[in-house]
Amino acid sequence: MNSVIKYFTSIFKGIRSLWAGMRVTGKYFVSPGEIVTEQYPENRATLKMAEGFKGEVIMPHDENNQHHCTGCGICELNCPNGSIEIITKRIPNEEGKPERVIDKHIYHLSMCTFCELCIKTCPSHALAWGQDFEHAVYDRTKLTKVLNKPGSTLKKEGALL
Amino acid sequence: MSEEIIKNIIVREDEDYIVNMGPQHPSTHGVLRLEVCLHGEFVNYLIPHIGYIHRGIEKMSESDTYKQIIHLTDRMDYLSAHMNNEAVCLAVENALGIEVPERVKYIRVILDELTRLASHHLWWSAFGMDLGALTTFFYGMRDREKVLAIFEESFGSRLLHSFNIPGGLMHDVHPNFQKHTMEFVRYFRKKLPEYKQLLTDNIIFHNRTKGIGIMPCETAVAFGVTGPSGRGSGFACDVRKVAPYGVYDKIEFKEILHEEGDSFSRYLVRMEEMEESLNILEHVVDQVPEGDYTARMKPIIKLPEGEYFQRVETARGELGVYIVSDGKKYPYRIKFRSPNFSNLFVLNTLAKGGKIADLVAICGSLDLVIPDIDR
Amino acid sequence: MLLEIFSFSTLTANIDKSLHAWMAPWLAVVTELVIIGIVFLLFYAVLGLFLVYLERKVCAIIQNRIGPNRVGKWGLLQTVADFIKLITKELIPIRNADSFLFNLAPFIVIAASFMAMAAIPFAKGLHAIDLNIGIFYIIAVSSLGVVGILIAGWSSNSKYSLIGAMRSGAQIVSYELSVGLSLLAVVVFAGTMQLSAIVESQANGWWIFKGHIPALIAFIIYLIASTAEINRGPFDLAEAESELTAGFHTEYSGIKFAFFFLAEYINMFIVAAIAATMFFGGWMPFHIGHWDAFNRVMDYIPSVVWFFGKTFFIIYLIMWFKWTFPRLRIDQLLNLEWKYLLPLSLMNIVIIAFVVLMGWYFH
Amino acid sequence: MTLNVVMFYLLSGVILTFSVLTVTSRKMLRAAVYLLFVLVATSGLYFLLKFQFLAAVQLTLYAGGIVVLIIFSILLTSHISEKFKKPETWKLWMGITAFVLGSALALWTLLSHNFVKEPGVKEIPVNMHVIGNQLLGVGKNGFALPFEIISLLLLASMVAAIVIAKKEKN
Repeated sequence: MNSVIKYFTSIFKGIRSLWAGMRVTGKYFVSPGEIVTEQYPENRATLKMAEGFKGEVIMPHDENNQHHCTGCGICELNCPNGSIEIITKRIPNEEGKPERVIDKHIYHLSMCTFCELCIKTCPSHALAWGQDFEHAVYDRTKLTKVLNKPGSTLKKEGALL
Repeated sequence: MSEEIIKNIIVREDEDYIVNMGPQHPSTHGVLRLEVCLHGEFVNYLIPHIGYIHRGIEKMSESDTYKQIIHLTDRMDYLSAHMNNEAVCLAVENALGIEVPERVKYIRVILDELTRLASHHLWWSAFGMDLGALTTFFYGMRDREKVLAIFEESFGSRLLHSFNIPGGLMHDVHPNFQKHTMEFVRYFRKKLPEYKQLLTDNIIFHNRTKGIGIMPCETAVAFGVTGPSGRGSGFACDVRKVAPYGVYDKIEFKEILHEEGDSFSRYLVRMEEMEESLNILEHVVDQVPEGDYTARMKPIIKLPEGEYFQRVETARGELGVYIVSDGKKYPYRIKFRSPNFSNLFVLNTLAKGGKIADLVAICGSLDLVIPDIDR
Repeated sequence: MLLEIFSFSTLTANIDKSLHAWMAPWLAVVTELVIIGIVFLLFYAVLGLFLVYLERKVCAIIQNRIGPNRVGKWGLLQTVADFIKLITKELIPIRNADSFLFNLAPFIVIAASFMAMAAIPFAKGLHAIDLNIGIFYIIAVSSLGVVGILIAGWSSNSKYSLIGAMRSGAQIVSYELSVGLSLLAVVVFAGTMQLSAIVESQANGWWIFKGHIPALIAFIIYLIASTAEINRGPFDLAEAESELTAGFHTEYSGIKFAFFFLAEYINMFIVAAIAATMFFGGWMPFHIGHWDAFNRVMDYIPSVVWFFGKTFFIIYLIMWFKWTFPRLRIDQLLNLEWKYLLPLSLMNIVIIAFVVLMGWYFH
Repeated sequence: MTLNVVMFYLLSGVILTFSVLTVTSRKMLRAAVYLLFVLVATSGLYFLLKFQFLAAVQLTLYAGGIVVLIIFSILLTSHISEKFKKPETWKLWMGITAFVLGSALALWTLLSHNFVKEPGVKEIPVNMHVIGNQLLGVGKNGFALPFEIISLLLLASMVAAIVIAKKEKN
């Protein structure tokens, strides 16, 4: 007799536990307001990445097309993957002496692991995080970027950007 | 004693019915290959074949500075990225004898627990999916998203946020960090009962996990199974308790232990750990002191000659970092004792004699992250 | 009384008459057969596509997602796009597979579901063949589908497929008993196996209400057992993706895979349609005893709406199961059948026989 | 020629073709599938005769039950690469002799029988009450005794199967 009671109670317990689970899913079925999906390309206008989002490394330029990069090469040294290459050139300054300035700050986005060491260690705070995250391209050479804009010059003094 | 437990001789025969689970298989959660010998539905033996995503992190670390190692340790157990980083940071800090600011210690603890929660969310999702309850996956991911949003706001990335650096943090956390963490704690306290109704109390789930893959405490000790998997067998191995680091010695929290050692008790340990993490978070969030986010460090860190070891509790168990330094700016040798490596090799002992479906349940309950095995 | 305005029998009779008017009798019969075949094929395809869409939407909402929403309004054309993709995909030949059986298997599965579909009464007067052993016929032909699954698993020459097929065989052979016994409950109540007669017998109330507790038990057992019989979650062991990747159809691709996929969904419809017909009165509107005014109001809703409404309600139940529960293990699956469902349904049959004998049901 | 006659010849053709294929196929599972076709076509013949109950029984028992079991046991025991060996010559000749003798006997019986031409096939409605009463009846046309004997036989064979399976394990 005992085992018979046990048999039937086990059935009812089982059904009750199953019903508890079905209540959870059923609740979500009747409340479509809980939907959390983000419809990505459509919500581009409203999609705002968090400030400091690590999209890519950029070099901020001001309105006079000037940046802070002195071409010291510390970021290149600190990068663990070799995704930064600094090419410098020597041009004469006002006094006529040749001075080393940045020619090309090459950044290989394809190799970057977003560790933030270049930005962190830059003594003149010339680098920053860009918010752009749509990096997909058809040709991988397009992922190699030159961070300083053509014709840009070094901003000698002034507040940080 | 333990040698006897570990010893398992596998005799391969020609007529064995071998099924290769993996390297691409839904239930191995990554590129792990299990060579499973079946007898009907039963598993005779299984041999794990690892190394499909070996990236040589230990070797690469030998040519990286201590700051640069951080971005590699992120990628070992990517679900406990923060704890992995912390292990290296603590090792370096202890070697240099640096005292990090209190604020850093507290924030590290908060991040530890948030990462643990995110990791357990993913484990819960995937475990349910392994057992065929596909909806759990989306509920777990939904809640994990909230943690990742907190990460993204403060560190700029969601998964691999190389945020710890030797000496402190990369930069200060977002002003809303504490507020959003508390919001998440309140939110998740409401969702946790649903987890219980949906899976924990489910009769089918009980049948699938109770008494499956029983790992006695001796086996856990012999194989070095740590973390929630070990604590499910009653092996008190929580590094946060055994060898506290950060401010864990100042916080009151329970070490979750279950004695049964089956898949269900491993499951329960993780579920209760989630609750305990919420308790810790509630306790700690308001106590974060103001102050500096990093100690003063030299630009180039050189460890004095010697050997250094530091262990931390990741979401999956005990991670040990062993650094040999010859006084240069690169480590001479660095070795990681990764929890998943030990946790994987108990699989044959547990799954032997069970069914294929049990193998999947056991594999899920051990919560393996394959990149951590291969490193 | 049922209103005649919604009956399909006048329409079919008119078509029959006009065909016979300008054709030889045998040609008329052949033409009718062709028309019925085309109608069924179209229905089959549209239904299959719609059910796949429905499943994806239902599970999406349960899982806090939106589901398909890109192709067409609300993603309605998503499954059409999927279908086009599937028929243009390469059919991968498997080395060392028994190609004859490998290619035959999807057709057996789909033919079985086709044959079962033929005997379902969709609405008043919309009934392809009204066999006087209707329900028995459906059980008989739907049991043929398992042959397709078995030979699909064996002929693929893949270990995952073979294990999936063996599981499926054990599962279907054992759950057929419970399905049969729970349907027998209604047969005992109605005293006939003819589907049209069973539907008519529910004109004053559906069996699930008239037969109260025993009918409810039979319905629950039928729901569980038939879910297992069509290999759906939580009984989808034959294709348990976390264990066997895709079970018996691991090696299939393109349109052959689509056949299995389609047959699975059509089987779900058939199972739900049978449940609706047997327990919920099929196309019979909701009637209560002798409340004639109420019954007349109910009659204004067309019978097709009633039939599909009930069927989709049961389909929703089956989907709700699938997206809530974890999967059973093979031995637990057999335990459930042999230790729980079968004894319970046997007991239930005895109780029902007693209830019918004593007249303790509403009639 | 009415449609029924066309259907009859079609089904008979299917039965004959697949019967031959069943015994000549050298792959075991293929033979089983051919057998399935034969059985399904046979039930088609019953449907043609409007013996619907019998047809459904044929489908359930033979096609759905027995063939599934046969296929199931083939799945468990044989591998896809296995093939039957070609029969030896003397066996082949013995088989052919048996076939000729058997079909001669069947033909002789058929031809010597005096068939009565019926005007048409009437559908016999299946009455559930009659079926139920007959299955459990003990009087004339009652099936209670055969039913019980068959179940005993099945029980015996089941026990035997279990014993055989147990032995192999030890």
